[in-house]
Amino acid sequence: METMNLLQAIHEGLAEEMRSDESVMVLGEDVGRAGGVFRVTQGLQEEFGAARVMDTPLAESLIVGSAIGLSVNGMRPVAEIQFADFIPPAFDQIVNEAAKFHYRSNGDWNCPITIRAPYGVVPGGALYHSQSIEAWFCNTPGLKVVAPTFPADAKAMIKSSIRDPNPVLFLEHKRTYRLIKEEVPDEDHEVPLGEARVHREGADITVVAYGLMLYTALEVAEKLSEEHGIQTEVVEPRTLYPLDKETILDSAKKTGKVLVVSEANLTGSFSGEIAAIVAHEAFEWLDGPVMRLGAPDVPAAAFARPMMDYFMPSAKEIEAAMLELARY
Amino acid sequence: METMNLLQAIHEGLAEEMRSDESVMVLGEDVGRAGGVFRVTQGLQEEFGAARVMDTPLAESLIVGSAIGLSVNGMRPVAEIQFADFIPPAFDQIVNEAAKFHYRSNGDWNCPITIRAPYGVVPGGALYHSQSIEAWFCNTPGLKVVAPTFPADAKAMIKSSIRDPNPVLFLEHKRTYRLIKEEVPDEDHEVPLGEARVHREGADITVVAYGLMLYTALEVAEKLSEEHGIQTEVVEPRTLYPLDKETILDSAKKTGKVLVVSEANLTGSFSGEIAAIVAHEAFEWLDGPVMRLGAPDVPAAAFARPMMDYFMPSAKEIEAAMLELARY
Amino acid sequence: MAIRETSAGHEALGLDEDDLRRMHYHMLLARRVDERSWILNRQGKAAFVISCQGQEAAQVGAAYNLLPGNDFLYPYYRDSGMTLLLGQTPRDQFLSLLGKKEDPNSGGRQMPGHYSSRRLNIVTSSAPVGIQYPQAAGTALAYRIRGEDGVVLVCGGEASTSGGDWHEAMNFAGIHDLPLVFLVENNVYAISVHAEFQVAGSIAKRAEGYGFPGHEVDGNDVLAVYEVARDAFGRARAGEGPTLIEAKTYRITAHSSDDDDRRYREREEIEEWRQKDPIVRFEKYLMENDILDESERDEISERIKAEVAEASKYAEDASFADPEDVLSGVYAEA
Amino acid sequence: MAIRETSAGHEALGLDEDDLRRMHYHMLLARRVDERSWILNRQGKAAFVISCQGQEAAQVGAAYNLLPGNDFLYPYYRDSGMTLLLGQTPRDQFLSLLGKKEDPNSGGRQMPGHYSSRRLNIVTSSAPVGIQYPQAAGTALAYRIRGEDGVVLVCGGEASTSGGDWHEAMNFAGIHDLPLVFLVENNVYAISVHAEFQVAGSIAKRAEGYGFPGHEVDGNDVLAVYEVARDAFGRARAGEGPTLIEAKTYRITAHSSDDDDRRYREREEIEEWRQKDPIVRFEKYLMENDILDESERDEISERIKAEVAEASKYAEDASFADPEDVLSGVYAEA
Ligand SMILES: Cc1ncc(C[n+]2csc(CCOP(=O)(O)OP(=O)(O)O)c2C)c(N)n1
Ligand SMILES: Cc1ncc(C[n+]2csc(CCOP(=O)(O)OP(=O)(O)O)c2C)c(N)n1
Ligand SMILES: [Mg+2]
Ligand SMILES: [Mg+2]
Repeated sequence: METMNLLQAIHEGLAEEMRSDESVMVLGEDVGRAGGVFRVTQGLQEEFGAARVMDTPLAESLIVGSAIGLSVNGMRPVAEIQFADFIPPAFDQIVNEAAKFHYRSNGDWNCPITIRAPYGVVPGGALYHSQSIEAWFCNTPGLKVVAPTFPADAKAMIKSSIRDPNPVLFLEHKRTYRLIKEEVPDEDHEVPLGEARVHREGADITVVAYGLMLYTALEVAEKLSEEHGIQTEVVEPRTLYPLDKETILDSAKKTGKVLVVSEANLTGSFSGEIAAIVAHEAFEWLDGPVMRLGAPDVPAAAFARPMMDYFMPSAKEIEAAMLELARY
Repeated sequence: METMNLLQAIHEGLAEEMRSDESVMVLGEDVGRAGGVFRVTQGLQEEFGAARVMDTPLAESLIVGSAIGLSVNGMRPVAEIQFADFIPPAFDQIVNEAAKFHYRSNGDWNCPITIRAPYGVVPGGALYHSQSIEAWFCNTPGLKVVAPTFPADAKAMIKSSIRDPNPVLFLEHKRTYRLIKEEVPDEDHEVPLGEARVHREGADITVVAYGLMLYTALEVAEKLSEEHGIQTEVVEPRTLYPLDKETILDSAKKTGKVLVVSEANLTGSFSGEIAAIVAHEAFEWLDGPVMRLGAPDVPAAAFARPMMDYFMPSAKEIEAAMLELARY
Repeated sequence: MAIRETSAGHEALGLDEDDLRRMHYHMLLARRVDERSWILNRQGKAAFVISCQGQEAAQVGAAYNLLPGNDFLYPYYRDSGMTLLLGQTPRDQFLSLLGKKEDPNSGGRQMPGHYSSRRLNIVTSSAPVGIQYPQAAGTALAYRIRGEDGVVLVCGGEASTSGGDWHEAMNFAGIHDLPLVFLVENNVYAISVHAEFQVAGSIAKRAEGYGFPGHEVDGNDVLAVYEVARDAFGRARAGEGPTLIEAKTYRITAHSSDDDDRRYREREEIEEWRQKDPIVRFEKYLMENDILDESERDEISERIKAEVAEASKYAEDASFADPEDVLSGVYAEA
Repeated sequence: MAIRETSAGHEALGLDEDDLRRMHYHMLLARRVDERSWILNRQGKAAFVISCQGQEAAQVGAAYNLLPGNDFLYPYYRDSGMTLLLGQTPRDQFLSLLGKKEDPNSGGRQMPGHYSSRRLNIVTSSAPVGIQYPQAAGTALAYRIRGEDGVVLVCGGEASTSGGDWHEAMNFAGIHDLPLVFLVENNVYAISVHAEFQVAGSIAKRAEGYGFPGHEVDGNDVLAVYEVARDAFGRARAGEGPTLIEAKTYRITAHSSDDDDRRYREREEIEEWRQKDPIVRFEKYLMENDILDESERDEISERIKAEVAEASKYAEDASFADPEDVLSGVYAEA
């Protein structure tokens, strides 16, 4: 077992899949020679050559569209979108094409592609290198959207994504790339898509979170346990779409109190879906409102640090919400 | 007062704005010579000329992008996307550009454009002429998303949209274009953006709906009143984003029971947001779960009529859900 | 740029009489299936028709170069001339037209004209115009990566070049010398919009800017199209890269059964183009070269008529998928 | 296609000595502001720098044709040579660099290089590469509709031509003969990706396929750029339509302060291009033509140095916007 951060774990998962399956390849802007702007693909071009680790033109529709076409002809491409904020030009190829390939052909064709996209606020990233874009893609049957947060999960899930016969959007929170290290199993440790993870058990309240907010939630949960004896169950969806409703509902029924936290602009974010499911299907068990916390409804994080910090849902806000809920 | 259907009402609203303001213009595919595939713009090119009613190339990013640029230089363009299913190529221009123009320039620039897009299931429309795409756009601060259903509202709201200094996505349900006629005030009847409408008062349950589903909900509400004495309050958001939370919450607090109906694929639809708001902010008043009804989570409506009909949320299902809620 | 026309008779092109008969048969078959589709529409049986009429020569001439099983086709919605040539049957077409369960393209899920056949290497297609081009480039790239000699043919109308996807694929194809043939069937209209408001300059000429050849060809001359496409496929198979072909033709019918073309074009214009009907023109060539005579022509016509009638009847009698089928097959199973 | 170089001395171009001095001053000013920005970055004061270095001639040469107030500019993130020429000050640039409240582009909301000035007709810009082209076409179209003689200049790097937006705008500009000048600053790299994997064929040549002229010009020769751009603006103002200019230049710095260019290019290559520095080259021209001498040059340099130092200090001392400001101004008020 090696100790790795998120970035290294994804790198390892990619490299292992490329070693064991010749049809796996990587394409995107700066993924080759430079090894990616975040260095996730560093070293891959040396090992696998320029054809299997291909620097593409700056054209996101082409990146995803050609990935679809590669998959049609026997390849298993992993397309990188340099920043999730730049995925819109590929929106059509993802939601209208990749996601519908199997269904529209009545099962004749598959579209086994993986699209990696770093998302989330990072200092200095500002309006166009910060966005949380999951809501754009979580109303699209046929597509899978995953967002693992911990290194071991990420390595296993990038492999599951590549092996999945369906298109998978693989979201990576930029600010968590190097945030923590953990032991990552060497061999084929499997985490199937579609399964949430309970990080921490607790009987008082449930927090559902992913990405950077998950780390914060886990810290606050620890603090609340120590300082107030409040036991928080923390659930990470890992796969956002299709969602593992059962795990979330089980926790909601157990605690009766649910807070959903994400970094996306609150209104219209995927948190709404999670909250709505709980409000409908766990209604009888609820002892308090289904609460949500997110970024304010402004375009995205600002460049200037003070404004950026103000924009982010803070540990303090999360703590206040958890306390409010626990005391409800 | 003239009696008009939805299509005529939107046409009238456009024509009146073009008459009273020279900077208002229309652009899109087939909007000129042919008057639009649904005939919303019929006759406008004859009246206002080919420059102000312009047939564009088949390029949605260009249509919206050039509308933005026109607005930069003094025009008030109304861009038509022929079918909402084909809006993805314009996604970037809408969410990353138009919506952020004002904010990112710290108020220096505005982007007063209107984007019309017919959405929703229509017989024969199949996967790519049927989609309900509102969830793609309701997590984008800076953008307004409106979806009026009744002719008088639509005429007033297309005018409000054009006059608004912000980008407005104006959704028109194709199947309601000719569904009903109503009297439409001649003069400047105003419906400001951002205000929901209560179509029917009732103390037992609340139904929130828009588009074709609103018509169905209103019919079922009538039926339930007659057959069971159940009084349904029917609320139409009219503007989806930013949402008139107050009107919805007032109704939720009054009835304690809320059903949200839309035609979109249920999971990840904007219904989740509405339900989440109610579940959080009206929790103390709730006497039953916040329920939702939508299309199943499959890509979109099918071409073959039996499959299409099966796909649509039916009056029967809506009735069953309303009864379940009323009896909760 | 000079429009290419047949430079030689069929022998010089390496086509024998059987080839010509196959071409003719499929052009006529496509036409008759289409005509029958409009009748079904008028009878209220077919909700939607979108036609190949007028474009059969461009379609059959180009697709005749595909090696079945080795090459891939990304057709667009008018390309029934191609899909029939590759092995879809009139029955398949009518099953799709009527949205029946046995529709091989989509099981009744998609509109007619959204072809798919994994068996025949016809990649599933959809409605967003132009979206197929980057996909076709990817499919061609896979051949290049593996060092195989397959070719990809990708098709669209002239308006499909207006969107960004066409350009992104052209550029990518040029960078990597992809084995890709772009066929633009320029039929003058995009629904109501005339090509003069759709296309600046010349589509064919643009290829040069991407570093590979582009040709304008008379799209109503099946042998001329065959010839430029043959060269293009040859280049692609030899690893020399992509070619763009702009076939100048005309849409004889309205855009679709939902369209009323009286709003935007004159009857005379259509009449003029009817005079240049690619099938009539090819039959003339065949007759002049003693490959076909009136009676053979009638015999083929009768055969097709019967075939079409039988196929139509089969499809009319066929059943719809169960309504609940709409729920299945959203995700592929591992 | 032959690369255009200065065909004539400045007099033949209608430029007087003051013009040349203004050009030189702004090129040098842009360079010095940029150099200072890197220092602020190394001092940990500036989170992010993205440079104009090497491209000052292309920028100043092209933008010198803009009629302030009459024309619009859609710059890209390296175009500080343009925005300074139009009237933004070094102070403005540093305020933006450091994200301060007075940043005229965005009040500290956007990254540096995302220019905006309504007063100066510099349209607010963003990060998605290439997205400005359709907007610029729309702005040009408004002039056309109203029959006014304004021109729009839109700029991007060579990679900004790879996405669909560039093509859609080129096509639209060609169809409607829009008063639009496309300036592509081809600096060989897109972050790490060399132009050979970015651009098939030739960017400049593509214009022909859209029915309007395209020119390759030596982007390090300010007078050559001025000349082609002057012709392009002339065409546009005369209603003759758009022009595409591809200025061949080189990015002397790393892509940005976040980039380490050692991963993908040789030091020698950069050194070679440093020898072709557009500012040094222009100074040589000015000295050879007795418009500038060493001491004047030093004097200008000192003046700029002081100006830059003062501006930097001002910006360093300036305050940030209140954190809560992040919440305001999402929607424009009617
Ligand atoms: C992206 C997109 N926008 C709009 C449409 C609606 N539409 C369908 S076909 C068509 C015209 C296509 O014209 P062309 O490419 O020339 O092909 P033709 O129909 O003439 O063969 C339009 C606008 C669409 N299908 N996709
Ligand atoms: C749509 C989009 N994709 C990716 C990026 C990330 N990115 C920023 S600049 C850049 C390279 C641009 O190269 P070029 O257009 O040649 O301009 P240069 O930086 O060389 O001046 C990339 C890939 C982006 N900003 N926008
Ligand atoms: Mg056409
Ligand atoms: Mg560059």
